[in-house]
Amino acid sequence: SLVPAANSANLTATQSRVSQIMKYGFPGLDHVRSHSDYVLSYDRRNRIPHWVFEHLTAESVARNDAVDRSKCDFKPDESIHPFFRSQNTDYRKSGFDRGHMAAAGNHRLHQKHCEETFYLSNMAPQVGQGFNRDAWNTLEMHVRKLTKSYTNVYVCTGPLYLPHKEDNGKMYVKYEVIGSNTVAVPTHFYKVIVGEATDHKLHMEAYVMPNKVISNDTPLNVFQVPPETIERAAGLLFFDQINRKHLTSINGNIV
Amino acid sequence: SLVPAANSANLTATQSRVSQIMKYGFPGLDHVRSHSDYVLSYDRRNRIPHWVFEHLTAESVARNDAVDRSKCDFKPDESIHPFFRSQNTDYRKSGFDRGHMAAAGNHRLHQKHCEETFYLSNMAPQVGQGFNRDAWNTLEMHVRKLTKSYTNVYVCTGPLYLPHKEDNGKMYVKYEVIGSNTVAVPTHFYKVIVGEATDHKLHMEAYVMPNKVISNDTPLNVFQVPPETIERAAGLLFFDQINRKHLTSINGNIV
Amino acid sequence: MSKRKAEDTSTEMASGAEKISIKTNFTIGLTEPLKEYQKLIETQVQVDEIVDDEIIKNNFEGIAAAARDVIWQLLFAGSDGDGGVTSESQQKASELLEEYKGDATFYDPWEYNDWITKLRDEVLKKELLDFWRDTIVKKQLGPCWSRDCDLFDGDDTPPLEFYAHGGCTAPFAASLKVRAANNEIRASDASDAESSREPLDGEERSAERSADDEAAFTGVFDAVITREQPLSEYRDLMTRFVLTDVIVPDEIQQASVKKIAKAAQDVIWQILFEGAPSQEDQDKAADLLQEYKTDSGFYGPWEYNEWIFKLRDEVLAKELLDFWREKIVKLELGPCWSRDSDFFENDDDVPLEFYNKAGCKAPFNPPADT
Ligand SMILES: [Mg+2]
Ligand SMILES: [Mg+2]
Repeated sequence: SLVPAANSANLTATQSRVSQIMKYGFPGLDHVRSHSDYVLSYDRRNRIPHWVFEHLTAESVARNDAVDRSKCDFKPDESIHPFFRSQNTDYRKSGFDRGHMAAAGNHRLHQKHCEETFYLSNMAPQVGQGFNRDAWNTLEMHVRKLTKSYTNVYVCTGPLYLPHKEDNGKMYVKYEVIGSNTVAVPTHFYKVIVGEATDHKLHMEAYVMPNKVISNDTPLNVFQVPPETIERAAGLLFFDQINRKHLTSINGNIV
Repeated sequence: SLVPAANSANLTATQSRVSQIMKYGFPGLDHVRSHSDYVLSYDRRNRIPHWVFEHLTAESVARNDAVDRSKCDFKPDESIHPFFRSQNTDYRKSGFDRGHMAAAGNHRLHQKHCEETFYLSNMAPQVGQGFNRDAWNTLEMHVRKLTKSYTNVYVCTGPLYLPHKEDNGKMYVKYEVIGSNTVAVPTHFYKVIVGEATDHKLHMEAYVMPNKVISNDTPLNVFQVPPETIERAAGLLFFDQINRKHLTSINGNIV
Repeated sequence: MSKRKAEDTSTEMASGAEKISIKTNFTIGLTEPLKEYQKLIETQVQVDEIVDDEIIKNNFEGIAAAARDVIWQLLFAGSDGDGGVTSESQQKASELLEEYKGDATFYDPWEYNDWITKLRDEVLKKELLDFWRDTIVKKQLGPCWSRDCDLFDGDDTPPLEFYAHGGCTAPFAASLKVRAANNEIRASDASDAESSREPLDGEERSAERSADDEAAFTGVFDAVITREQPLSEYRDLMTRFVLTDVIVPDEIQQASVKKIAKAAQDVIWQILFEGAPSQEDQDKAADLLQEYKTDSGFYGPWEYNEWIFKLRDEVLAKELLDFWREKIVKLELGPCWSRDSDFFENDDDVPLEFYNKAGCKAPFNPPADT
C-alpha cells in the first residue's frame, strides 16, 4: 500500500491527504513514499528523489512558532533498503548542502510535518552558497508567495541530469556522485507549479535551474521553460490529470 | 510441465506465464511491461530498460525453423509514451548497435516470442564489433548453454551507469546519449542468472561487462562479480524471493 | 487515465511525414554511382525530418534496388557484347557494393542477403575472379550475419559456404575456430574454479578495526583540547572519532560531535577569559571558533547558536573589543543561519541583532524578501 495506516488525523499520511496532494496525478510510480504532508518518489539508483509533490495553502506556509526547527534533524530514511539509503556521512565534506526537495518552510502546520521534510530521502546534493541558500531559495519563496494569489498551490520538485555537447560533437550526461553510497549530484533542478485561483482557473509555471552558483541579480523568469522540456528530460508527466487546454496560463502566457 | 504448450493461449502475456518468469521476484516495479515470453521494466528517463527478465528452458532456446527471423524487425514500442520512446532514427549513424536485452535467440518457441524481442524498448545502445557481436554474445550463449545443466534458467539483464574517479579525486558518472530522443548509452551491462537443477538446488551467477571492445580471449569468469555489487549500482534487488542462504553456489563458489 | 494522451498522439502524427513525398522509383547513373547513391541516402533516408520507419524503409528499398541495378550493369552489361568489363567499372561497382552493404546492415539485410548470392553466382559464371577475390571475399561482402548487423545473434549460422568458391574461404573462418577453441577452454576453467576458490571472509574487516574506529563506533573516548594547539587538536579529534569510514549510528556520532564541541567551547573560553589573552591567543581562539562554527553548520547548529550569545556577552563584558570587531563580526561568527548551514532557509530568522553591539552591525545584508 502506498499509504501507511493512519492513527491521528493530519499527523500521518492519511489516504485523503495523499489524494489532496496528488489531485492532479502522479508524475511516475517508482518507489512512492507518502509522508504526513508531502509525497515522494525515490530513485534507488541515484539515492535521491525522482520527484516530491506538495500542496501549499496560505495557512500551511504561515509562520508558526509552535514548530520548533531545532528539533528537526537530518536523518536517514529507514524505510529505504540499506543498499540504496543515503547517509549524513555521504554529504559531509562533499562541498554540497543536503538540499530539501520538499522545503521545510512549506510545512509549518505541525511539528511532525516539518520534521518529516528532514529525511535524507527528501534531499539531493545542492551547491550551498549561491544556489540552495540563494537562487533556489528565492524560487522556494516565490512558490510560497503564490499562496497569496491562489487558493491552492501544487508543486512538483526534483532533479535533472541534462546532457551537454562535447568537442567531438557527441552528447554526454555527466554528474558527480558523493560518499560511499554514491549519491548523485544532479546537474539541474526543476519545479513545476500549478496555482488554483478562486475562480477555479489553473495557472502553470515551470522552472529549471542549474545546480551551481547563480548570480543573485538573475530574475526568476530567466529560468522558466516549457513544462514539456522538463517532462522529456525527467522521464515524467506532470499534472497528467489536467488537460493542458484547460490551463489558463503557462509561465504567465495565456494559452 | 514448466514449458508452455504451443497454442494461441501462450502467444500473449498470460498471467500464468508472467508469474512463471517472475517466480523469484521483481527487481523493481517501474513501468513494468509484460510480453508473451519476457518481462521488462522501462526507464523513461534513459529510454532503455531498467531490467528484463527471462525464463529459459532447453526447449525455448532450441533451434526452430518455424521461426522466421526475416519477419522480425526493430520497431518502436507504441505502448511507451511518445516523449520517452526510442526510435530507429536515434540509433542510425550513432555507431552503436540496437542491442537486445532479452536476446532473440532465447525465444524460439513461437514467431511472436521472437518478434516481440525486437521492440526498441527492449534495446540499449551497445558497441557492435567487439562487444554485442562478440563478448556479450558469448555471455548470451553461455546462458543458453546453462539450460543443458539446469531444468530452468532465470536471467535478469540490464544496463549500468558506473562511476569512475577523475584526477581531482572526485567520482563521476558519465555516459553518452544518442539521437533526438537522447537514448542513454550505458557504461556497462549486467546479467544475474539463477539455474534450478533437477534436485531443485539453486545456483547463481552474476556478470558485469563494460560496453566497449573486449578482447575475444578474455575468459567469461573475469566478468563475474558478487550480485550485491550489481544491486547497489543498479538500484535493484534480484531474486528477492530467494533467501541467499538457500543458494547452493554463487559464481561457482559453494556458499 | 491520462487526460493528455489524445493531444500527444495528434502532435506526433504531424511530424514531418507528409512533407516528403513517397518515392519508390530511384535511378542511379553509371558515371558517378557512389556519389549519386550517397546523395539519395542523405536526402531520402538519413535526413532528420523523416522519422517514420515505413517511409525510411520504403525509400531505402527504392534506392537499394537502383544500386543493385547499376552494380549489375557495371559488372555484366559490357561483357557479352564488346568483350570484358573495364577495371574502372569494377572499381565503381566495388565501392558502391561496399557502401550498400553497410547501409543494408542497419535498414534491411534480407534483400541484400538474397541478392548477393545471385550476384556471386553471376560473377563466378562470368569468371570475374579478381572481383570475386579482391572485392567480395576480401571485403566480406557476402550475406550479413551477426558480425555485420545487430539483427542477428552470434549463434546464427555464419555464411561460410558463401565464400567457399573459386578457391577461397571465408576470411573469418580462422577466427571462428579460435573462438570455438577458447570457449572450450573457458568451460573447463570455470569448472576448475568451482573447487579451488575459497568463500570470502566477511568478518575480516571487523577483526582489523583499529582502536580509533572502535572508539568512534562506541563513542567512548576522551575529548581533550589544550591551549597550546587547539585547532589541530580539535581536528585530530574530529578526524579520529567522527570523520571515520566506519558506519557509526547517527546518535552516537552526534554525541561524539557534542563532546568534542564542548571541549572546543571550554578551551576557547579559557584562552579568552583566564588572564589577558595575547594577540596570538586571540588568533588561536578565533581559528578554532571558525572551524567549530563550520562543523556545527553540518552536524547541528543549535548548541553553537545558543552558546555564541554567552561568548559574545562575556567578550563585551571583558571589553575584548578587538576580538569582537576583528574576529566575531568580521568573520561572521554569530549564530548560524541559512548562509552558513543547510539546516535553515532564507526566510528563517536572520541574526542581524546579534551584531548590533559596540558600534558594529552585521557584515551582510538581509535577504531582499524578508
Ligand atoms: Mg534548500
Ligand atoms: Mg545482442
